Amino acid sequence: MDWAQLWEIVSLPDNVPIVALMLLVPFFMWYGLRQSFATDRMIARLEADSKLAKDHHRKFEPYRKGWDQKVHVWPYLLRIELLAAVVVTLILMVWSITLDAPLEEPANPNLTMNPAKAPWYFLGLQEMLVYFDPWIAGVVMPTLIILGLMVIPYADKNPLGNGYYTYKQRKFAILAFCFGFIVLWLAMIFIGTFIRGPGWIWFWPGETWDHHRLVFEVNRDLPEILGITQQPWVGIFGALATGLYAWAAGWVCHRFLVWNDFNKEIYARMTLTHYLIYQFFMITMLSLPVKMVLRLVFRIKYVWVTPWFNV
Amino acid sequence: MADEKSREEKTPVEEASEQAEKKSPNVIVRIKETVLPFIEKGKEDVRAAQDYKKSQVWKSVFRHQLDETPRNRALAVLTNVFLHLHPAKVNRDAVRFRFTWGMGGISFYLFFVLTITGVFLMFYYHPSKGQAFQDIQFLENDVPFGGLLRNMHRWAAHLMIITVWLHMLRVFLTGSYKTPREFNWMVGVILLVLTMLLSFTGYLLPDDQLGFWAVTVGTNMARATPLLGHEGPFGPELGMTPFNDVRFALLGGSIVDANALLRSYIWHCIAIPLILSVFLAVHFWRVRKDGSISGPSPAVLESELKKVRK
Amino acid sequence: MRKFGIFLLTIVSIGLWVACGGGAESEAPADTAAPAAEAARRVDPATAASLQGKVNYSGQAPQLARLRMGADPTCDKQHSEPVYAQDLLVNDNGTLENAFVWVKSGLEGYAFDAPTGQVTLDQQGCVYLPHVLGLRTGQELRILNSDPTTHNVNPTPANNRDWNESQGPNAPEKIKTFARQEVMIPVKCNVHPWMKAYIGVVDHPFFAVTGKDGAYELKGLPPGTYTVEAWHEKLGPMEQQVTVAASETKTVEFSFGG
Amino acid sequence: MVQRLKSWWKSLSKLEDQPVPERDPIVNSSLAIPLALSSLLLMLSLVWAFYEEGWGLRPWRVYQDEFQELFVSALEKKKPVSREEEQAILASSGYQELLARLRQAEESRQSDLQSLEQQEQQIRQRLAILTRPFTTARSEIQAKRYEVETASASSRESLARQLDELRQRNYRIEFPDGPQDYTFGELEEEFNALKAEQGHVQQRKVELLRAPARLQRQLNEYVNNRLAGLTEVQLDGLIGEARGQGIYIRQIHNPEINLVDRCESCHLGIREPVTLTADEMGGRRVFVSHPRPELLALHDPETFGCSPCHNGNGVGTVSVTKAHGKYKHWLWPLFAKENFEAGCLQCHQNDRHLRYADTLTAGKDLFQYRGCMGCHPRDGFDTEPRETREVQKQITDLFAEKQAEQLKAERLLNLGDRAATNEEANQLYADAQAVTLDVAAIDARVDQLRVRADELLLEVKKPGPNLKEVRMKLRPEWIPRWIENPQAFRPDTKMPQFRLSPEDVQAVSAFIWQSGVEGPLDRQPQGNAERGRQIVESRGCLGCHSVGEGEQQHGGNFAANLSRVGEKANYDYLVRWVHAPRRRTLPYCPVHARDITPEDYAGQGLPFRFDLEYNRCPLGDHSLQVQNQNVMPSLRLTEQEARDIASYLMTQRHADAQYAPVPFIEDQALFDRGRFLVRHHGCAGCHEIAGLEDEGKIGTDLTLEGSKPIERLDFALLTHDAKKEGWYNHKGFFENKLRNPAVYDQGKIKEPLERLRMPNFHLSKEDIDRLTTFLLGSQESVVPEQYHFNPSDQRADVQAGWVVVKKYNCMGCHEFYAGQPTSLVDLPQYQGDGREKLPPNLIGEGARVNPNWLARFLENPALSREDVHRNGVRPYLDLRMPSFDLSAGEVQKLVKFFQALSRQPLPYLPVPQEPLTDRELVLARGLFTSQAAPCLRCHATGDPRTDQTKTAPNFALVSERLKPDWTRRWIVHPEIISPGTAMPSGLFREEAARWVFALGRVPGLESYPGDHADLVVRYMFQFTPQEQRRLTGR
Repeated sequence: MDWAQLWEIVSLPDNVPIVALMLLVPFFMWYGLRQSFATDRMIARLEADSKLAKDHHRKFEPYRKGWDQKVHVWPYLLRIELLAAVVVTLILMVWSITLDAPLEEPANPNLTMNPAKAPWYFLGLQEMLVYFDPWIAGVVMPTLIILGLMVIPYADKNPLGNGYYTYKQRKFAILAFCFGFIVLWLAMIFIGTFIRGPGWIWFWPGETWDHHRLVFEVNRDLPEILGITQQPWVGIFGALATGLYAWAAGWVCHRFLVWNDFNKEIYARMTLTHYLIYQFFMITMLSLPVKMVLRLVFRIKYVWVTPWFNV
Repeated sequence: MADEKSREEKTPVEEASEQAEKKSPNVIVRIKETVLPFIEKGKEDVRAAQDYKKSQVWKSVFRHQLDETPRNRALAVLTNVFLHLHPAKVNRDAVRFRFTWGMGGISFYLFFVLTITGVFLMFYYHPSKGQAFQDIQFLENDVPFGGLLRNMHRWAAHLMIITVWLHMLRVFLTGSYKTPREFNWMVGVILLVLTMLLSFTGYLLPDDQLGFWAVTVGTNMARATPLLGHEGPFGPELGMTPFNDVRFALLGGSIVDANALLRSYIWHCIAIPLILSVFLAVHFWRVRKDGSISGPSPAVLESELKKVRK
Repeated sequence: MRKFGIFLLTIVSIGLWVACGGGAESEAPADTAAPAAEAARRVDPATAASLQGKVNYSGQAPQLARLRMGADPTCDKQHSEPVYAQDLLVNDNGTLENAFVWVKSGLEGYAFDAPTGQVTLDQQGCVYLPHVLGLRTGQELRILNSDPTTHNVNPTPANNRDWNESQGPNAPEKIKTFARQEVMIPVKCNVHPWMKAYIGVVDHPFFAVTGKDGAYELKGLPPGTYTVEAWHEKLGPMEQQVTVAASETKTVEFSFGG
Repeated sequence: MVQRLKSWWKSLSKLEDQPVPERDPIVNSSLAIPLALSSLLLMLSLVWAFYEEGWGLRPWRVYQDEFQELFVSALEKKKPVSREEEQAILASSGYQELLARLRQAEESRQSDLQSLEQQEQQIRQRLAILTRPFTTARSEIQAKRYEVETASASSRESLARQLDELRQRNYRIEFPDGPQDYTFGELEEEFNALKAEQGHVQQRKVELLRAPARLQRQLNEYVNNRLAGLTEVQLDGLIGEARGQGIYIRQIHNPEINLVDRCESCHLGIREPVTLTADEMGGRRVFVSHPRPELLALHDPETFGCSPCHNGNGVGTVSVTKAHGKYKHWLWPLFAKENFEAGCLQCHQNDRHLRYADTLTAGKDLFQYRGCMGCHPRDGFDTEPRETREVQKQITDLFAEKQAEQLKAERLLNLGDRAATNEEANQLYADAQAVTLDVAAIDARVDQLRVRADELLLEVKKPGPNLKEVRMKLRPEWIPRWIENPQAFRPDTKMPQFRLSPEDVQAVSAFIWQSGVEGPLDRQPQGNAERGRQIVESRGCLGCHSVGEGEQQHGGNFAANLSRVGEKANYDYLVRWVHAPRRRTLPYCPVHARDITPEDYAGQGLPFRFDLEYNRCPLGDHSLQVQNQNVMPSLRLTEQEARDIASYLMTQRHADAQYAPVPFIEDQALFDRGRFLVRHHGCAGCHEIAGLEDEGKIGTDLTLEGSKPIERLDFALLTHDAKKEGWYNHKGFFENKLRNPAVYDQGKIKEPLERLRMPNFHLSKEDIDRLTTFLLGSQESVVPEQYHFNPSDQRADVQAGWVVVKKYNCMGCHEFYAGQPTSLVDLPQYQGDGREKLPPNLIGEGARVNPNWLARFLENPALSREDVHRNGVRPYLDLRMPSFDLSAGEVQKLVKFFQALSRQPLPYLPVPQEPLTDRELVLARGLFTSQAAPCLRCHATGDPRTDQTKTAPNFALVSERLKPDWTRRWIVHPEIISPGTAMPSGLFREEAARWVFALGRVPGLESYPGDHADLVVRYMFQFTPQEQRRLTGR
């Protein structure tokens, strides 16, 4: 266990935000979900007895008749905003005084940094380069991520859980989102920052980042493994394989979509477009972990090899 | 006290008259005639000064009283250019940190901080090779609070990215992107992207190894843009070379160099902030128009979900 | 990284900012107070002891080389009988002449009155008189040339200024001093290669040159333990440890082997 | 406890179950406390920020405070000392005398001065009264004149009239001695007159005061010149200054080299005019003054700053670490104490020897002498082979060019023949002629290059001996022992220990042995070992070689220690070697790239003879390598002496030394393997080896090693230890590599041939520091070209000369600058009287000797072709100036070098000496022979009977060897030209601006009006053999 190394990475000024992120995200997940569950419990009670449901103010926060539904922004909101501003400033001050922003050697194109890493918030993409060709990882994926985020409101036809924390009413949406945001995006960033050392080799935390380390990895293409080496067969096979995956993933996603009656209910509200958009993004999203497994576990580089592009 | 004042006012007049008696009478009369009106006016001012709140100046500045009436509270927000982003009243539980996490607000505040620190930094920075690096050193060693300024700018930038992400997380968890807020969610996503770009373009400016290679790595991906990158699928087929593809457009050259520095400087300091603030305005405006922040709104029960008719 | 540590701690406890105040402290200047040099001791005549003794020579008195002054007739003329080298003069009582005895160590920290009077080194008949002489640092050495020929006085010290000046017949005397202790400084004359003299420069008054009786005496020594050295140009130096009590008179014999 | 935790967790998780408070929490709860608290903290953080700004990040403020106190107190301590000194000087007679003269001068002028001042006073008064009315009048008139000039014709004369009126108007001036009337004209005159008079008076005053002023200046100079430090007043001035100093960043800025150095913001003492030691400054090394002020005098900090020499981050001020650049991301960290001379190389790349930089120079010496340059290319080292290649190339190029030119000329001539008109024809012929002239020029150039090429054959040297001769020179069984571990046999040898397995050692030995050449070697009778020892001790061998082992070891370390030669060498060869060290068995032909054998000569019907004269290859018209490529010179010993020395050396052995038989050495099978290994390990870099004469260097070029990116230095598996232990930097890399060249193979699994090849030199700590310094300094310079020390004047000759001096280790015997150590000076036989037996020191040699003579002397130190077993100049010395067989080029370099060192112009044109009149001749002779004048006592006269006892050169040499001006200075003041010389001073004394013989009377000389010193000099320079005979009465 090379503590010095670990410290070196963790204490890298630019990595501090990630460390913070690793603490903040779990906290806020819990912070939010805890309210969701509270609401869910309340909803359960209300579902159970309709009488209560009639005159309940429908929030888990304590409430008595006669308390006003709305409060003045001044001072009740502004004071909090003020507090927030002060606290943030305080944090920034302390942070800035105690920790210097990095300034390394003058830029030198002839001297490659090893590892050369993108800013931490893009490390997810850089890590993705391991699993996909640049054109996917660097261009297609980011675009899709943005688009995917944008279409969420339209793809999600669930009318419930609008404006209040709830888990039960939006299980699927929340799970999917957390999967994308935490498991894929953040985890990738984490790997890219703390796991990937010189030569973008996989170092477990606490392993020494040795510039001379060599690892033996043959990454072969799926067709190769199956003994298909001739174009166009390789291409065709790849297309089939990919198609197969798409079908399988689609099927899984569909099962999720019609998990229970409630989900069916929502499914019923979807038009074909909705459905296709939903499927498209779900399949693409799932492709990442699948490819990761193929790459990391089965050492498979490409599934689909064509003269123009590889997947 | 008013009459006391007036007495004071008088005395000089009396003296004057006494002296006048020794000379010619008409002089006294003239003095009285001239002086007294002024005294009257003086009295008026004093009276006015006694209840200043009725004065024209005061009224022109303050539109409402300060005492704790609901009306005033509402006015306090509505009549204030900075606060009028807010509605007069909000959902009682929306003021709970527990619900909002305050991340949106904090992100905005950070943007504000970044703008200010950024402007100061611009005073000391030249976006040219070599000079840039020296300027950073200059900041650290010479400029009063220069180091603090730079650190704050950088850390605020990082922090902003985090808060923006958390903001998104919160909005998602509360399902606040749902009708009628779909569009605002989209704006939000754009803001998110812009924030990251803003931070990314800033990364190169110190012109040190860290930034240089980060940007190199970052922009190298652009090579592989399908169709538009000279290494991307169908790029070469479309006649893409390192000197005319999308990466060249980003860097203003085939390598990260002086031009790249200048470009990222312009993007970082002018273009992106402008775009971002436009979207920011839209974002806030929409928040208001879509009925303030989304909740916490009363939970809806499954049972109340009306069936879609087939 | 120091700062970063502080950062983490700061998050833990705000109170720490005080400690941080010490963050940029520079190491305090080292204690400048140098120990005051204790005043130099002076010799108390009341308790003054003295050393005496002989410098003996156990070997045979050697046949001394004859000095051939043919190169400079004026030298030859001055001598009726042959002149011999003085590099090993043994007296009849088996003692050595021209041995230089001095207190080599043990007097550190004593202060002595400035030297007075001059010591004379004469050049007569192309020979230095005396052949060996003692001198205190800073004491004036008076150099005469009583020869009708030109000499040059060329001391070759190891630790003193070196000079080499010619001195014509009946030229004015030279007054020289040596600033640093050195035993011995050879003096020679390049014009007359056979001319040799040795000057012992000592920074205290306790030295002596043995004469025809081969005896020496060092008076007025403060009580203490000393290293006494006897030096001879051919036989080299010889040391002895000696301790003298207050106003004691001790005898220290040196004996060089043949 | 657990209960409490449970309930707490419940309250966290089960939000809705909390009891509903009576009053609305949102409206009634208060944020006052958190707000107050956080704002308080914010305030605190602000305070903190201010602290950091004021002190935390501005440590120099603290330093400056501290410095002020320490500095002032230090100066206060100095005051009494300088006061005493000053008092002494003020008391001195010289000062008093000056003072008296000053006083006297002042008094004598007192009265005149007063009268002058009165005059001036009056004039000033009158002027004061006069000036105002005059100027008003003048301006009025001028204004009016302008009007007139610009007026229209009509109004002109009226205006003109007014002008005249003005001119005529009467001005009444009220002087104290009654009023006076003037017209403007008169007024003007009066005014100018007064002005003139005033100037005149002042002028007189100045003249009057000139003399006293000069005396005053002399007085001040008198004090300043004699005072070691500063006067008390000056000290007080400094103190006042220091007290008045504000706290601010001290900065040196030189835009030319874009330099910004704030070093002096903390190192405040550096440039103070007093020396500040750490103790004086309370033990704070920060505040000491620069230890080498003379260096600062040479390199004005205002121009050069600090960081170009010392490295570090000159801009940094926020912390010591940052400023010294001792952090990961600063590429040029401050040089460590033991390496700081590395900075000199920034500008002094070309100085083989650099004053004030002993460590660095020693590093360069090591790089050359230990044979680093055998494997590693480095600018300025082992340049000869490269130059040889260049010369050859140029020659071939010129040939090509020549042919082209000739063709061109031909073409032009033909064109001329066929030209239409005569004009054209002649033009073309003229052009043709011009071209042929170029051809001639080319020929000249080629000839020069050919000469140079031959010179280079002489100049090329190898650090190690010629291995072609092993068969004749060595005992075979000694070879493997030696190769296996040279240091074991000879601890301080320059031969390093290679990483060879026992088998490898056998193979290498076999190859070396078998590749050796055979040749005629005549049997030598035994010599007298004891005499040999004496010769070795006295003849100068010890200038380079050392003898004896351990404690007994004494002599120079430039060449091998001779203590165990007996165990390795073959006597017959040794004799030859000692007698003629450069003698080869077979000449080597660079063109045929092989040794030329007697057969080759026989084949051409030529005698088998080769030396510096007979150096043409029998197989073609080109030069041969006729000498061994080693620097060992010939001491011009007789055969017998050579035998004696050899016999002595053969006795130098360990009695118990055992050598196993080496059957393998003749084993043909090992040859190829051995050859391969020898090439692999680059032995040919230092040794001449048959068949490997043209091997290149196998090491990396070290010219810019110091500025290689740290990432490019391969710490291999030690990288992380290096980082942890803090030596992950150039210094660390070099030091470790030098300490153990194999270090970076540690833990690595490598094939024998993949392993690092650098052999182990077993360097001492000091040597490692020296080499490290040299390597660290070998950087790309950060300062621009014009700052580098590449002088175009004589100083360039000095640079070039040092290379030669170092190459042949002249400094082993001679002193080139005051205080330079030589190998001989400490030897027992040169103490006391022995000092006169030392070789002459060469300080000021250039001023002393005639360069043309010097050149001849260097070529042949015996100054004679016949009688060579002697010193040309100082026959009385046992030590002998050896013959180095220098190339003409090297001789030239040396001569220029000496001339340049003493700033003597070249070429040297001696000043003709005015011939002596008969009277003068008589006088001079009288002086020389007089009893009082000791000249002939010491100086040789060419009379073998007496010369052995003499201790100074022969006068017969003077006229061609010396320079008159120097000779005069010498006889007048030998002690200042060469301190400690046997030449006595005080021969002449100054008397009324001429030098007079000081030692007693010489008949007739008193009446001689001329300068005696001059007389003597002229006499010496017209000294003839007859004259000499006459003097010595033969």
